[in-house]
Amino acid sequence: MPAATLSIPPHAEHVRTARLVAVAAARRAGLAEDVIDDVRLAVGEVVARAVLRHAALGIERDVDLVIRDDGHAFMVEVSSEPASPETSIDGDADDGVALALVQALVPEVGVTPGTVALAWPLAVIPA
Amino acid sequence: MPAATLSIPPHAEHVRTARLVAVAAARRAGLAEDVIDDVRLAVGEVVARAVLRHAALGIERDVDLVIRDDGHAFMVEVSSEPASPETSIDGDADDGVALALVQALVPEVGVTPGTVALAWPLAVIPA
Amino acid sequence: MDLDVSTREEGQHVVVVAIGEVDVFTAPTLDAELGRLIADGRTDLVVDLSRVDFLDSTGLSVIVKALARVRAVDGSISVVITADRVAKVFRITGLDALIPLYASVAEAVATSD
Amino acid sequence: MDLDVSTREEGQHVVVVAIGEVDVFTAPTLDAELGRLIADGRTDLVVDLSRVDFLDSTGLSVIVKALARVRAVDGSISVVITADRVAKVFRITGLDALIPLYASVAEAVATSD
Ligand SMILES: Nc1ncnc2c1ncn2[C@@H]1O[C@H](COP(=O)(O)OP(=O)(O)O)[C@@H](O)[C@H]1O
Ligand SMILES: Nc1ncnc2c1ncn2[C@@H]1O[C@H](COP(=O)(O)OP(=O)(O)O)[C@@H](O)[C@H]1O
Repeated sequence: MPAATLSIPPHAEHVRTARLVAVAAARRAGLAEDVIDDVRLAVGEVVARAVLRHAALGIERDVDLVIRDDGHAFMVEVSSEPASPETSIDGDADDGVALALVQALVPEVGVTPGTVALAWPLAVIPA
Repeated sequence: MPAATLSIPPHAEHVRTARLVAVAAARRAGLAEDVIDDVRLAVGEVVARAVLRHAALGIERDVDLVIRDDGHAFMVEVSSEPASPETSIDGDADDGVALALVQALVPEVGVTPGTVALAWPLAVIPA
Repeated sequence: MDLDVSTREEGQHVVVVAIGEVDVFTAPTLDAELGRLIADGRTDLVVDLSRVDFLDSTGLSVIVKALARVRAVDGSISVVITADRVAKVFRITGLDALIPLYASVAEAVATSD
Repeated sequence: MDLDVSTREEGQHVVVVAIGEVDVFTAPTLDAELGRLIADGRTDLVVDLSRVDFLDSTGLSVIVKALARVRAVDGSISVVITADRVAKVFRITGLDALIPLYASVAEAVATSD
Protein backbone atom coordinates (compact mmCIF):
# COMPACT_ATOMS: atom_id res chain seq x y z
CA MET A 1 0.00 0.00 0.00
CA PRO A 2 1.30 3.49 -0.79
CA ALA A 3 2.67 5.46 2.15
CA ALA A 4 1.11 8.54 0.60
CA THR A 5 -0.32 9.79 -2.65
CA LEU A 6 -0.07 13.45 -3.55
CA SER A 7 -1.28 15.48 -6.49
CA ILE A 8 -0.10 19.01 -7.05
CA PRO A 9 -1.00 21.55 -9.72
CA PRO A 10 1.80 22.15 -12.22
CA HIS A 11 3.13 25.32 -10.60
CA ALA A 12 6.57 25.85 -9.14
CA GLU A 13 5.18 26.96 -5.78
CA HIS A 14 3.87 23.44 -5.10
CA VAL A 15 7.16 21.59 -5.63
CA ARG A 16 8.06 22.24 -2.00
CA THR A 17 4.92 20.37 -0.90
CA ALA A 18 6.10 17.31 -2.82
CA ARG A 19 9.45 17.51 -1.06
CA LEU A 20 7.79 17.79 2.35
CA VAL A 21 5.63 14.73 1.76
CA ALA A 22 8.51 12.66 0.38
CA VAL A 23 10.73 13.59 3.33
CA ALA A 24 8.01 12.80 5.86
CA ALA A 25 7.49 9.38 4.25
CA ALA A 26 11.24 8.72 4.06
CA ARG A 27 11.55 9.48 7.76
CA ARG A 28 8.69 7.06 8.48
CA ALA A 29 10.48 4.44 6.38
CA GLY A 30 13.45 4.81 8.71
CA LEU A 31 15.96 6.15 6.18
CA ALA A 32 19.09 7.74 7.60
CA GLU A 33 19.16 11.56 7.70
CA ASP A 34 21.71 11.90 4.90
CA VAL A 35 19.66 9.60 2.67
CA ILE A 36 16.60 11.67 3.51
CA ASP A 37 18.55 14.69 2.21
CA ASP A 38 19.00 12.79 -1.06
CA VAL A 39 15.28 11.98 -1.20
CA ARG A 40 14.45 15.67 -0.65
CA LEU A 41 16.70 16.83 -3.46
CA ALA A 42 15.98 14.06 -5.98
CA VAL A 43 12.22 14.26 -5.57
CA GLY A 44 12.42 18.04 -5.78
CA GLU A 45 14.37 17.84 -9.04
CA VAL A 46 12.07 15.32 -10.71
CA VAL A 47 8.89 17.11 -9.64
CA ALA A 48 10.31 20.49 -10.65
CA ARG A 49 11.15 19.13 -14.12
CA ALA A 50 7.63 17.71 -14.50
CA VAL A 51 6.01 20.92 -13.31
CA LEU A 52 8.12 23.11 -15.63
CA ARG A 53 7.33 20.80 -18.52
CA HIS A 54 3.59 21.05 -17.91
CA ALA A 55 3.88 24.80 -17.50
CA ALA A 56 5.87 25.17 -20.75
CA LEU A 57 3.32 23.10 -22.64
CA GLY A 58 0.25 24.65 -21.02
CA ILE A 59 -0.78 21.31 -19.56
CA GLU A 60 -3.12 21.88 -16.61
CA ARG A 61 -3.00 18.28 -15.40
CA ASP A 62 -1.69 17.68 -11.88
CA VAL A 63 1.67 16.07 -11.27
CA ASP A 64 1.15 12.94 -9.17
CA LEU A 65 3.38 11.33 -6.59
CA VAL A 66 2.93 7.85 -5.21
CA ILE A 67 5.22 7.01 -2.33
CA ARG A 68 5.68 3.40 -1.25
CA ASP A 69 7.65 1.45 1.29
CA ASP A 70 7.29 -2.26 0.64
CA GLY A 71 9.87 -3.26 3.23
CA HIS A 72 12.53 -3.78 0.55
CA ALA A 73 12.72 -0.33 -0.95
CA PHE A 74 11.51 3.19 -0.43
CA MET A 75 9.99 4.30 -3.73
CA VAL A 76 8.71 7.55 -5.15
CA GLU A 77 6.90 7.51 -8.48
CA VAL A 78 6.32 10.83 -10.21
CA SER A 79 3.76 10.83 -13.03
CA SER A 80 3.13 13.59 -15.46
CA GLU A 81 1.93 14.04 -19.04
CA PRO A 82 3.86 11.54 -21.19
CA ALA A 83 6.09 13.05 -23.85
CA SER A 84 4.65 12.83 -27.38
CA PRO A 85 5.71 14.51 -30.62
CA GLU A 86 3.48 17.42 -29.55
CA THR A 87 4.46 17.45 -25.89
CA SER A 88 8.17 16.90 -26.18
CA ILE A 89 10.34 19.87 -25.35
CA ASP A 90 14.03 20.40 -25.70
CA GLY A 91 15.64 20.25 -22.32
CA ASP A 92 18.01 23.07 -21.49
CA ALA A 93 21.29 22.93 -19.59
CA ASP A 94 19.45 23.00 -16.26
CA ASP A 95 17.74 19.77 -17.17
CA GLY A 96 21.15 18.16 -17.64
CA VAL A 97 22.29 19.23 -14.18
CA ALA A 98 19.00 18.08 -12.69
CA LEU A 99 19.27 14.66 -14.28
CA ALA A 100 22.91 14.33 -13.21
CA LEU A 101 21.89 15.07 -9.64
CA VAL A 102 19.08 12.53 -9.76
CA GLN A 103 21.37 9.86 -11.19
CA ALA A 104 23.99 10.58 -8.54
CA LEU A 105 21.59 10.60 -5.61
CA VAL A 106 19.23 7.74 -6.38
CA PRO A 107 20.31 4.08 -6.38
CA GLU A 108 17.62 3.05 -8.87
CA VAL A 109 16.00 5.35 -11.41
CA GLY A 110 13.37 4.00 -13.79
CA VAL A 111 12.05 6.20 -16.59
CA THR A 112 9.01 5.20 -18.66
CA PRO A 113 6.80 7.54 -20.70
CA GLY A 114 5.13 9.87 -18.23
CA THR A 115 6.73 8.33 -15.15
CA VAL A 116 9.99 8.62 -13.26
CA ALA A 117 10.41 6.02 -10.51
CA LEU A 118 13.02 6.59 -7.83
CA ALA A 119 13.96 3.77 -5.46
CA TRP A 120 16.22 3.49 -2.43
CA PRO A 121 16.75 -0.14 -1.44
CA LEU A 122 16.18 -0.40 2.32
CA ALA A 123 18.62 -3.27 2.85
CA VAL A 124 21.72 -1.26 1.95
CA ILE A 125 20.77 1.72 4.07
CA PRO A 126 22.26 1.88 7.57
CA ALA A 127 19.35 2.39 9.97
CA MET B 1 -8.60 23.58 -9.03
CA PRO B 2 -7.33 21.96 -5.87
CA ALA B 3 -4.07 23.35 -4.46
CA ALA B 4 -3.18 19.79 -3.49
CA THR B 5 -4.73 16.39 -3.05
CA LEU B 6 -3.27 13.96 -0.55
CA SER B 7 -4.14 10.42 0.43
CA ILE B 8 -2.67 8.82 3.51
CA PRO B 9 -3.07 5.34 4.96
CA PRO B 10 -5.14 5.27 8.13
CA HIS B 11 -2.20 5.19 10.54
CA ALA B 12 -1.34 7.78 13.16
CA GLU B 13 2.18 8.23 11.80
CA HIS B 14 0.83 9.82 8.62
CA VAL B 15 -1.27 12.54 10.26
CA ARG B 16 1.79 14.77 10.38
CA THR B 17 2.08 14.56 6.58
CA ALA B 18 -1.46 15.90 6.28
CA ARG B 19 -0.57 18.80 8.55
CA LEU B 20 2.56 19.58 6.49
CA VAL B 21 0.63 19.68 3.23
CA ALA B 22 -2.18 21.79 4.68
CA VAL B 23 0.29 24.26 6.17
CA ALA B 24 2.27 24.52 2.93
CA ALA B 25 -0.95 25.23 1.01
CA ALA B 26 -2.14 27.74 3.62
CA ARG B 27 1.13 29.59 3.32
CA ARG B 28 0.75 29.66 -0.48
CA ALA B 29 -2.76 31.00 -0.04
CA GLY B 30 -1.25 33.90 1.90
CA LEU B 31 -2.87 33.22 5.27
CA ALA B 32 -1.33 35.00 8.26
CA GLU B 33 1.02 32.95 10.45
CA ASP B 34 -1.41 32.71 13.38
CA VAL B 35 -4.17 31.51 11.05
CA ILE B 36 -1.73 28.97 9.62
CA ASP B 37 -1.28 27.70 13.20
CA ASP B 38 -5.04 27.19 13.35
CA VAL B 39 -4.99 25.34 10.02
CA ARG B 40 -2.22 23.06 11.30
CA LEU B 41 -4.09 22.17 14.47
CA ALA B 42 -7.59 21.87 13.00
CA VAL B 43 -6.51 19.73 10.05
CA GLY B 44 -4.43 17.60 12.41
CA GLU B 45 -7.44 17.04 14.67
CA VAL B 46 -9.85 16.15 11.89
CA VAL B 47 -7.40 13.82 10.13
CA ALA B 48 -6.39 12.19 13.43
CA ARG B 49 -10.05 11.51 14.21
CA ALA B 50 -10.61 9.97 10.76
CA VAL B 51 -7.47 7.85 11.01
CA LEU B 52 -8.33 6.58 14.50
CA ARG B 53 -11.85 5.78 13.33
CA HIS B 54 -10.56 3.73 10.38
CA ALA B 55 -8.05 1.99 12.61
CA ALA B 56 -10.70 1.16 15.23
CA LEU B 57 -12.99 -0.30 12.59
CA GLY B 58 -10.27 -2.09 10.63
CA ILE B 59 -10.93 0.03 7.56
CA GLU B 60 -7.86 -0.02 5.29
CA ARG B 61 -9.10 2.78 3.02
CA ASP B 62 -6.95 5.89 2.79
CA VAL B 63 -8.02 9.15 4.32
CA ASP B 64 -8.17 11.80 1.60
CA LEU B 65 -7.52 15.52 1.73
CA VAL B 66 -8.46 18.00 -0.93
CA ILE B 67 -7.12 21.48 -0.39
CA ARG B 68 -8.51 24.40 -2.35
CA ASP B 69 -8.05 28.11 -2.59
CA ASP B 70 -10.72 29.63 -4.80
CA GLY B 71 -9.76 33.21 -4.03
CA HIS B 72 -12.62 33.58 -1.55
CA ALA B 73 -11.73 30.88 0.95
CA PHE B 74 -9.02 28.47 1.87
CA MET B 75 -10.66 25.07 2.16
CA VAL B 76 -9.59 21.66 3.39
CA GLU B 77 -11.90 18.72 2.82
CA VAL B 78 -11.16 15.51 4.70
CA SER B 79 -12.90 12.38 3.44
CA SER B 80 -13.06 9.04 5.14
CA GLU B 81 -15.38 6.04 5.40
CA PRO B 82 -18.90 7.42 6.04
CA ALA B 83 -20.48 6.43 9.35
CA SER B 84 -23.13 3.72 9.02
CA PRO B 85 -24.84 1.57 11.66
CA GLU B 86 -21.88 -0.80 11.29
CA THR B 87 -19.16 1.81 11.10
CA SER B 88 -20.35 4.19 13.79
CA ILE B 89 -18.29 4.25 16.95
CA ASP B 90 -18.91 5.99 20.22
CA GLY B 91 -16.63 8.97 20.50
CA ASP B 92 -14.68 9.26 23.75
CA ALA B 93 -13.86 12.37 25.73
CA ASP B 94 -10.86 13.09 23.47
CA ASP B 95 -13.22 13.37 20.54
CA GLY B 96 -15.13 16.05 22.41
CA VAL B 97 -11.99 18.10 23.00
CA ALA B 98 -10.92 17.63 19.38
CA LEU B 99 -14.29 18.82 18.07
CA ALA B 100 -14.26 21.78 20.46
CA LEU B 101 -10.86 22.79 19.12
CA VAL B 102 -11.99 22.47 15.53
CA GLN B 103 -15.11 24.52 16.18
CA ALA B 104 -13.06 27.21 17.94
CA LEU B 105 -10.35 27.41 15.29
CA VAL B 106 -12.26 27.17 12.03
CA PRO B 107 -14.64 29.89 10.81
CA GLU B 108 -16.72 27.43 8.77
CA VAL B 109 -17.06 23.72 9.46
CA GLY B 110 -19.27 21.55 7.27
CA VAL B 111 -19.90 17.93 8.21
CA THR B 112 -21.59 15.50 5.82
CA PRO B 113 -21.38 11.71 5.94
CA GLY B 114 -17.77 10.80 5.34
CA THR B 115 -16.59 14.36 4.90
CA VAL B 116 -15.50 17.22 7.10
CA ALA B 117 -14.99 20.49 5.25
CA LEU B 118 -13.01 23.28 6.90
CA ALA B 119 -13.02 26.76 5.43
CA TRP B 120 -11.22 29.99 6.23
CA PRO B 121 -12.71 32.93 4.31
CA LEU B 122 -9.83 34.86 2.74
CA ALA B 123 -11.58 38.23 2.85
CA VAL B 124 -11.61 38.47 6.65
CA ILE B 125 -7.99 37.41 7.06
CA PRO B 126 -5.43 40.20 7.39
CA ALA B 127 -2.75 39.50 4.79
CA MET C 1 10.80 9.87 16.02
CA ASP C 2 9.23 13.31 16.06
CA LEU C 3 9.23 13.51 19.85
CA ASP C 4 12.03 13.03 22.38
CA VAL C 5 11.14 12.71 26.05
CA SER C 6 13.73 12.79 28.82
CA THR C 7 13.60 13.44 32.56
CA ARG C 8 15.78 15.10 35.17
CA GLU C 9 15.49 15.83 38.88
CA GLU C 10 15.16 19.36 40.24
CA GLY C 11 14.85 19.17 44.02
CA GLN C 12 11.52 17.54 44.85
CA HIS C 13 10.39 17.72 41.25
CA VAL C 14 10.91 15.57 38.22
CA VAL C 15 11.13 17.67 35.10
CA VAL C 16 9.89 15.85 32.01
CA VAL C 17 11.37 17.51 28.94
CA ALA C 18 9.56 16.97 25.66
CA ILE C 19 11.22 18.05 22.42
CA GLY C 20 9.40 17.93 19.10
CA GLU C 21 5.74 17.44 18.29
CA VAL C 22 3.15 15.87 20.58
CA ASP C 23 0.40 14.45 18.42
CA VAL C 24 -1.75 11.38 17.88
CA PHE C 25 1.34 9.40 16.82
CA THR C 26 3.87 10.56 19.42
CA ALA C 27 1.69 11.26 22.49
CA PRO C 28 1.98 7.61 23.68
CA THR C 29 5.71 8.24 24.27
CA LEU C 30 4.94 11.09 26.66
CA ASP C 31 2.08 9.10 28.19
CA ALA C 32 4.35 6.13 28.88
CA GLU C 33 7.02 8.30 30.53
CA LEU C 34 4.51 10.12 32.78
CA GLY C 35 2.85 6.80 33.63
CA ARG C 36 6.18 5.24 34.56
CA LEU C 37 7.14 8.17 36.82
CA ILE C 38 3.79 8.23 38.61
CA ALA C 39 3.92 4.46 39.12
CA ASP C 40 7.37 5.01 40.68
CA GLY C 41 5.83 7.42 43.16
CA ARG C 42 7.20 10.55 41.49
CA THR C 43 4.12 12.72 41.68
CA ASP C 44 5.51 16.27 41.64
CA LEU C 45 5.97 16.77 37.96
CA VAL C 46 6.93 19.64 35.71
CA VAL C 47 6.21 18.97 32.05
CA ASP C 48 8.56 21.16 30.03
CA LEU C 49 6.95 21.89 26.67
CA SER C 50 9.18 24.87 25.90
CA ARG C 51 10.72 22.99 22.99
CA VAL C 52 7.46 21.52 21.74
CA ASP C 53 6.31 23.27 18.60
CA PHE C 54 3.05 21.41 18.13
CA LEU C 55 0.59 19.81 20.52
CA ASP C 56 -2.84 18.45 19.67
CA SER C 57 -5.80 17.18 21.69
CA THR C 58 -4.10 13.81 22.15
CA GLY C 59 -1.22 15.59 23.86
CA LEU C 60 -3.66 17.52 26.04
CA SER C 61 -5.41 14.36 27.13
CA VAL C 62 -2.10 12.76 28.13
CA ILE C 63 -1.48 15.71 30.45
CA VAL C 64 -5.03 15.68 31.80
CA LYS C 65 -4.71 11.96 32.54
CA ALA C 66 -1.45 12.54 34.42
CA LEU C 67 -3.07 15.42 36.31
CA ALA C 68 -5.89 13.16 37.51
CA ARG C 69 -3.41 10.52 38.65
CA VAL C 70 -1.11 12.85 40.61
CA ARG C 71 -4.00 14.73 42.21
CA ALA C 72 -5.39 11.46 43.52
CA VAL C 73 -2.22 11.09 45.59
CA ASP C 74 -1.77 14.77 46.51
CA GLY C 75 0.88 15.33 43.88
CA SER C 76 1.17 18.24 41.48
CA ILE C 77 1.72 18.82 37.80
CA SER C 78 2.66 22.04 36.09
CA VAL C 79 3.49 22.81 32.50
CA VAL C 80 6.15 25.07 30.96
CA ILE C 81 5.11 26.67 27.68
CA THR C 82 6.81 29.31 25.59
CA ALA C 83 5.21 28.93 22.15
CA ASP C 84 1.98 30.85 21.73
CA ARG C 85 0.85 28.13 19.35
CA VAL C 86 0.96 25.60 22.20
CA ALA C 87 -0.46 27.94 24.85
CA LYS C 88 -3.47 28.55 22.63
CA VAL C 89 -4.50 24.89 22.81
CA PHE C 90 -4.59 25.08 26.61
CA ARG C 91 -6.54 28.35 26.52
CA ILE C 92 -9.21 27.26 24.04
CA THR C 93 -9.96 24.11 25.97
CA GLY C 94 -9.94 25.89 29.33
CA LEU C 95 -7.14 23.66 30.59
CA ASP C 96 -5.15 26.74 31.58
CA ALA C 97 -7.61 27.08 34.49
CA LEU C 98 -6.88 23.53 35.71
CA ILE C 99 -3.13 23.31 35.20
CA PRO C 100 -0.59 25.98 36.18
CA LEU C 101 1.32 27.18 33.13
CA TYR C 102 4.78 28.76 33.49
CA ALA C 103 7.22 30.44 31.14
CA SER C 104 10.28 28.63 32.49
CA VAL C 105 11.21 25.52 34.46
CA ALA C 106 12.80 27.70 37.17
CA GLU C 107 9.50 29.48 37.71
CA ALA C 108 7.53 26.23 37.71
CA VAL C 109 9.83 24.61 40.26
CA ALA C 110 9.90 27.69 42.52
CA THR C 111 6.16 28.28 42.50
CA SER C 112 4.79 24.76 42.72
CA ASP C 113 6.81 23.83 45.80
CA MET D 1 7.96 33.60 0.79
CA ASP D 2 10.33 30.74 1.49
CA LEU D 3 13.40 32.80 0.61
CA ASP D 4 14.62 36.16 1.83
CA VAL D 5 17.43 37.90 -0.02
CA SER D 6 19.21 40.96 1.32
CA THR D 7 22.52 42.65 0.60
CA ARG D 8 25.16 44.51 2.55
CA GLU D 9 28.55 46.04 1.77
CA GLU D 10 31.81 44.61 3.14
CA GLY D 11 34.67 46.69 1.77
CA GLN D 12 34.92 46.06 -1.97
CA HIS D 13 32.43 43.25 -1.78
CA VAL D 14 28.69 43.04 -1.80
CA VAL D 15 27.47 40.23 0.40
CA VAL D 16 24.18 38.76 -0.78
CA VAL D 17 22.54 36.98 2.12
CA ALA D 18 19.96 34.33 1.27
CA ILE D 19 17.80 32.87 4.04
CA GLY D 20 15.46 29.96 3.43
CA GLU D 21 15.14 27.59 0.50
CA VAL D 22 16.44 28.22 -3.01
CA ASP D 23 14.37 26.11 -5.37
CA VAL D 24 12.48 26.27 -8.65
CA PHE D 25 9.95 28.64 -7.08
CA THR D 26 12.23 30.97 -5.14
CA ALA D 27 15.41 31.01 -7.25
CA PRO D 28 14.09 33.89 -9.41
CA THR D 29 14.29 36.14 -6.32
CA LEU D 30 18.00 35.43 -5.94
CA ASP D 31 18.50 35.70 -9.69
CA ALA D 32 16.86 39.12 -9.78
CA GLU D 33 19.00 40.44 -6.92
CA LEU D 34 22.25 39.18 -8.44
CA GLY D 35 21.24 40.53 -11.82
CA ARG D 36 20.43 43.94 -10.37
CA LEU D 37 23.78 44.16 -8.56
CA ILE D 38 25.79 43.13 -11.62
CA ALA D 39 23.89 45.61 -13.79
CA ASP D 40 24.85 48.27 -11.20
CA GLY D 41 28.51 47.38 -11.68
CA ARG D 42 28.82 45.50 -8.38
CA THR D 43 30.82 42.53 -9.61
CA ASP D 44 32.70 41.34 -6.51
CA LEU D 45 30.05 39.25 -4.90
CA VAL D 46 29.87 36.93 -1.92
CA VAL D 47 26.74 34.81 -1.89
CA ASP D 48 26.07 33.85 1.72
CA LEU D 49 24.15 30.57 1.76
CA SER D 50 24.97 29.78 5.40
CA ARG D 51 21.31 30.14 6.31
CA VAL D 52 20.00 28.28 3.28
CA ASP D 53 18.80 24.82 4.19
CA PHE D 54 17.88 23.65 0.72
CA LEU D 55 19.20 24.43 -2.75
CA ASP D 56 18.31 22.63 -5.96
CA SER D 57 19.63 22.72 -9.54
CA THR D 58 17.67 25.91 -10.23
CA GLY D 59 19.60 27.60 -7.43
CA LEU D 60 22.86 26.28 -8.81
CA SER D 61 22.11 27.62 -12.25
CA VAL D 62 21.37 31.08 -10.86
CA ILE D 63 24.84 31.12 -9.32
CA VAL D 64 26.49 29.78 -12.47
CA LYS D 65 24.77 32.46 -14.51
CA ALA D 66 26.03 35.17 -12.14
CA LEU D 67 29.51 33.65 -12.29
CA ALA D 68 29.56 33.88 -16.06
CA ARG D 69 28.45 37.52 -15.95
CA VAL D 70 30.97 38.70 -13.33
CA ARG D 71 33.84 36.81 -14.95
CA ALA D 72 33.14 38.57 -18.24
CA VAL D 73 33.98 41.86 -16.51
CA ASP D 74 36.84 40.58 -14.32
CA GLY D 75 34.67 40.34 -11.23
CA SER D 76 34.49 37.52 -8.73
CA ILE D 77 31.91 35.46 -7.00
CA SER D 78 32.34 33.24 -4.00
CA VAL D 79 29.86 31.27 -1.95
CA VAL D 80 29.56 30.72 1.81
CA ILE D 81 28.14 27.34 2.78
CA THR D 82 27.81 25.70 6.16
CA ALA D 83 25.17 22.99 5.61
CA ASP D 84 26.55 19.74 4.28
CA ARG D 85 23.25 19.22 2.47
CA VAL D 86 23.93 22.33 0.38
CA ALA D 87 27.67 21.65 -0.09
CA LYS D 88 26.81 18.24 -1.52
CA VAL D 89 24.92 19.79 -4.44
CA PHE D 90 28.02 21.77 -5.42
CA ARG D 91 30.24 18.71 -5.06
CA ILE D 92 28.11 16.31 -7.10
CA THR D 93 27.85 18.74 -9.97
CA GLY D 94 31.54 19.64 -9.84
CA LEU D 95 30.69 23.29 -9.25
CA ASP D 96 32.98 23.32 -6.21
CA ALA D 97 35.87 23.31 -8.71
CA LEU D 98 34.56 26.43 -10.47
CA ILE D 99 33.41 28.53 -7.54
CA PRO D 100 35.34 29.12 -4.31
CA LEU D 101 33.35 27.86 -1.33
CA TYR D 102 33.99 29.25 2.17
CA ALA D 103 32.75 28.43 5.64
CA SER D 104 32.18 32.06 6.64
CA VAL D 105 31.68 35.49 5.08
CA ALA D 106 34.84 36.77 6.85
CA GLU D 107 36.88 34.08 5.14
CA ALA D 108 35.27 34.72 1.77
CA VAL D 109 35.90 38.47 1.95
CA ALA D 110 39.49 38.06 3.17
CA THR D 111 40.48 35.47 0.61
CA SER D 112 38.79 36.72 -2.52
CA ASP D 113 40.27 40.21 -2.28
N1 LIG E 1 17.72 9.32 -16.82
C1 LIG E 1 16.83 10.09 -16.23
N2 LIG E 1 16.92 10.31 -14.89
C2 LIG E 1 16.03 11.07 -14.26
N3 LIG E 1 14.98 11.66 -14.86
C3 LIG E 1 14.85 11.49 -16.18
C4 LIG E 1 15.75 10.70 -16.93
N4 LIG E 1 15.34 10.72 -18.22
C5 LIG E 1 14.25 11.50 -18.26
N5 LIG E 1 13.94 11.97 -17.03
C6 LIG E 1 12.82 12.84 -16.65
O1 LIG E 1 11.64 12.34 -17.22
C7 LIG E 1 10.94 13.39 -17.88
C8 LIG E 1 10.29 12.82 -19.10
O2 LIG E 1 11.34 12.45 -19.94
P1 LIG E 1 11.05 12.19 -21.48
O3 LIG E 1 10.04 11.06 -21.57
O4 LIG E 1 12.34 12.03 -22.14
O5 LIG E 1 10.29 13.54 -21.89
P2 LIG E 1 10.82 14.85 -22.63
O6 LIG E 1 11.05 14.41 -24.05
O7 LIG E 1 9.72 15.84 -22.46
O8 LIG E 1 12.10 15.29 -21.91
C9 LIG E 1 11.96 14.45 -18.19
O9 LIG E 1 11.42 15.74 -18.10
C10 LIG E 1 13.01 14.25 -17.14
O10 LIG E 1 12.79 15.11 -16.02
N1 LIG F 1 -19.17 19.50 14.41
C1 LIG F 1 -18.09 18.85 14.01
N2 LIG F 1 -16.92 19.53 13.87
C2 LIG F 1 -15.80 18.93 13.46
N3 LIG F 1 -15.74 17.63 13.16
C3 LIG F 1 -16.86 16.90 13.29
C4 LIG F 1 -18.07 17.46 13.71
N4 LIG F 1 -19.01 16.46 13.73
C5 LIG F 1 -18.38 15.35 13.36
N5 LIG F 1 -17.07 15.59 13.09
C6 LIG F 1 -16.06 14.65 12.64
O1 LIG F 1 -16.57 13.90 11.57
C7 LIG F 1 -16.35 12.52 11.80
C8 LIG F 1 -17.53 11.76 11.30
O2 LIG F 1 -18.61 12.14 12.08
P1 LIG F 1 -19.92 11.25 12.08
O3 LIG F 1 -20.47 11.21 10.70
O4 LIG F 1 -20.79 11.73 13.20
O5 LIG F 1 -19.31 9.78 12.38
P2 LIG F 1 -19.22 8.96 13.75
O6 LIG F 1 -20.64 8.53 14.01
O7 LIG F 1 -18.30 7.81 13.42
O8 LIG F 1 -18.65 9.87 14.81
C9 LIG F 1 -16.18 12.36 13.30
O9 LIG F 1 -15.25 11.33 13.62
C10 LIG F 1 -15.64 13.70 13.72
O10 LIG F 1 -14.21 13.70 13.77
